[in-house]
Amino acid sequence: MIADKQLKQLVEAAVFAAEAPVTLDQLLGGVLADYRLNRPRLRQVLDELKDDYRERGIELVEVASGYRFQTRSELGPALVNMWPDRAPRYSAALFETLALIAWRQPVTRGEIEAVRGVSVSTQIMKTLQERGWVKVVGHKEVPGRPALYATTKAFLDYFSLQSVADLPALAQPRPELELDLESAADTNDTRERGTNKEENP
Amino acid sequence: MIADKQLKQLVEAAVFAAEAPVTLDQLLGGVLADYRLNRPRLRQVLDELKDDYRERGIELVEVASGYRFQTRSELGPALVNMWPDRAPRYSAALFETLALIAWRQPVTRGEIEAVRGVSVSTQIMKTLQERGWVKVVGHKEVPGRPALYATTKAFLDYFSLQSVADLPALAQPRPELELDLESAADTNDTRERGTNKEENP
Amino acid sequence: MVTEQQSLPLGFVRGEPVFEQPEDLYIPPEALELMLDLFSGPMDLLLYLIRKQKMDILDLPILRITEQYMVYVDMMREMKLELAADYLLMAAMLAEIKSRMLLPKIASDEDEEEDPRAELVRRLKEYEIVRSGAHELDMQPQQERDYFIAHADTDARDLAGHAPPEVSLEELSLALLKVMQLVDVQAHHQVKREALSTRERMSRILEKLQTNTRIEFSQLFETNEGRSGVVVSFLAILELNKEGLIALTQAESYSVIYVVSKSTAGATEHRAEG
Repeated sequence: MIADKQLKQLVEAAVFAAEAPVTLDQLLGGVLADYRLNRPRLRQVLDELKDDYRERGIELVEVASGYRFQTRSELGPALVNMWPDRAPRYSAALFETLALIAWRQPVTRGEIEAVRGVSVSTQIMKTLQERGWVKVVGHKEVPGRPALYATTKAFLDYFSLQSVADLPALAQPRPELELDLESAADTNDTRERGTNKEENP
Repeated sequence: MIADKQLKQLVEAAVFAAEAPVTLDQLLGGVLADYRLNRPRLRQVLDELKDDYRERGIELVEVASGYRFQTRSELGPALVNMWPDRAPRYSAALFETLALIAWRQPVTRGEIEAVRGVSVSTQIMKTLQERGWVKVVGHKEVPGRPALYATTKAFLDYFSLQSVADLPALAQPRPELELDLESAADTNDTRERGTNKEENP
Repeated sequence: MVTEQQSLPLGFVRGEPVFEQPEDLYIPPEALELMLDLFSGPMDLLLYLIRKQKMDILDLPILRITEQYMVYVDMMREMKLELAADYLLMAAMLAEIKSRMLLPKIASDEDEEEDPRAELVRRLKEYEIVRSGAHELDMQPQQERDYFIAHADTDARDLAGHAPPEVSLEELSLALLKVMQLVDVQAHHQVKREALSTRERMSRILEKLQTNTRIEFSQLFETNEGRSGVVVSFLAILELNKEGLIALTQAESYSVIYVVSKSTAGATEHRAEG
């Protein structure tokens, strides 16, 4: 058994921490896996949470793909000022992750990390999903059931590709490009990364 | 003038919607730009918010780069259970390198290697920089002009710290030993003695 | 604080008496590889040995520590494990200190000769502090281990008309080229266009199985795609089956074949079975 208060805290934290809306099943199988909880009970908890946030700046809503917190719509016009006009840029890490997903899909985060040799930040995965270029298409049946990522139709549309198969043809190294890459590899080795700063994606 | 309730909602929504921790200045110059509000007043609002979330699954915390909401740390294990593939995996070698950079910054790769007795792998430096935890802040004026590494605000944010001074003071060498730890002693001075932890893991 | 237990030596290794044959030195070969990962370097290994043998770091029994260190290094070399040169460098340093310790002291009027161990002891102490620093860091709350960032979605950004970064196809192609080279170092993978179509089709099939956990085999083919499309779908199904992401079921011979998801999040009934 789990105390009501603790249960509510867990569900609340899980919805806030999720990268995308969460379903009842995800909650029951994930954060609540250790407790015997039925769906009506969980719904009740979510209803209570909805109620708790009734007067706050954010609200708990149920959308097509599950539950999520979002800012109260009346606040929209005021929140607009949060994002000053600046053209952000994506990091090399984000591009490499995207390229790997396109090439090796359906692929887990661990598999991406194995190839790149560095851990993939959650922010990158979140950005790619927010842009609608990448989505979870399932879970691998291995311990931990890691998510399987794949590219989407929106990804192909954005880059005007018919299929992912069009990519490698483009990626054939042109002679002058090969040189560029070599020198890039050299500077990598001497850790001259000052110019190649990793901003947040 | 803005009603207290609306003000609190706006600040709350802004902190939740921001991609990174937000500073007082960002709030004052962004979402609150239309209202004449001073810093003490804003601090008061943030304190009230902190209070509102005292019993909830998430909490409002201040880290190096500003305020953010995060899940209560007692809930960590249950949440990790929900996203096992998001759990970070870092090697002892990476943590040693990071610790050296944090406590001895700015420091060159050669200096790190001298202490650790192993060459620092390029992959470790790459990971540290990709995570945005470490960056090159200059070059040492010795032959080869090696890069000087330092930790970033993102590093502090990740470890829920407000400043490097919040890091526990490292164990001091025993008095009978005259060690060349001048640089360490310097940084130690800025730290609180009280936080001195047991000498060894 | 030297806690050396004097007892009969168990034997002699390279002329040095071995008092206790430390059982932790007998390590099954498969564990050795693990061990290399366990130690972050030669300093770490040295410290471990010192701890294990309860040696005094300030009055380091250099002969014993050198012996023990060499046992490890030799084992690793015998197993032909890829041993970082740093380990051998440390071995050389230990051997040098050992030989200097063995040299008879030459009486001299000059300042007292420095203990050959001093530099090593200094480095060990310094490293020990760094290691405890690493431990302290690890004890700090860590994102996605101890806490998660609490986010709320917002429609305000759309109102702001804040466009996400523009990305060129060239940038993506370059990134792909880079990861292809990365993989090329690890294994010689021939990236064929057909293979890529298959990977992509695999994703689409998994996607379909998310809404419908059981789909008739034939429904996964779109005839209007022509021959090559059918082949791609077929290969994708075989590959998914091989990777254990789907299962093919059939009640009896010649009956309808179903493709069943083994991987979708929504497949709760399936989870319940397993």
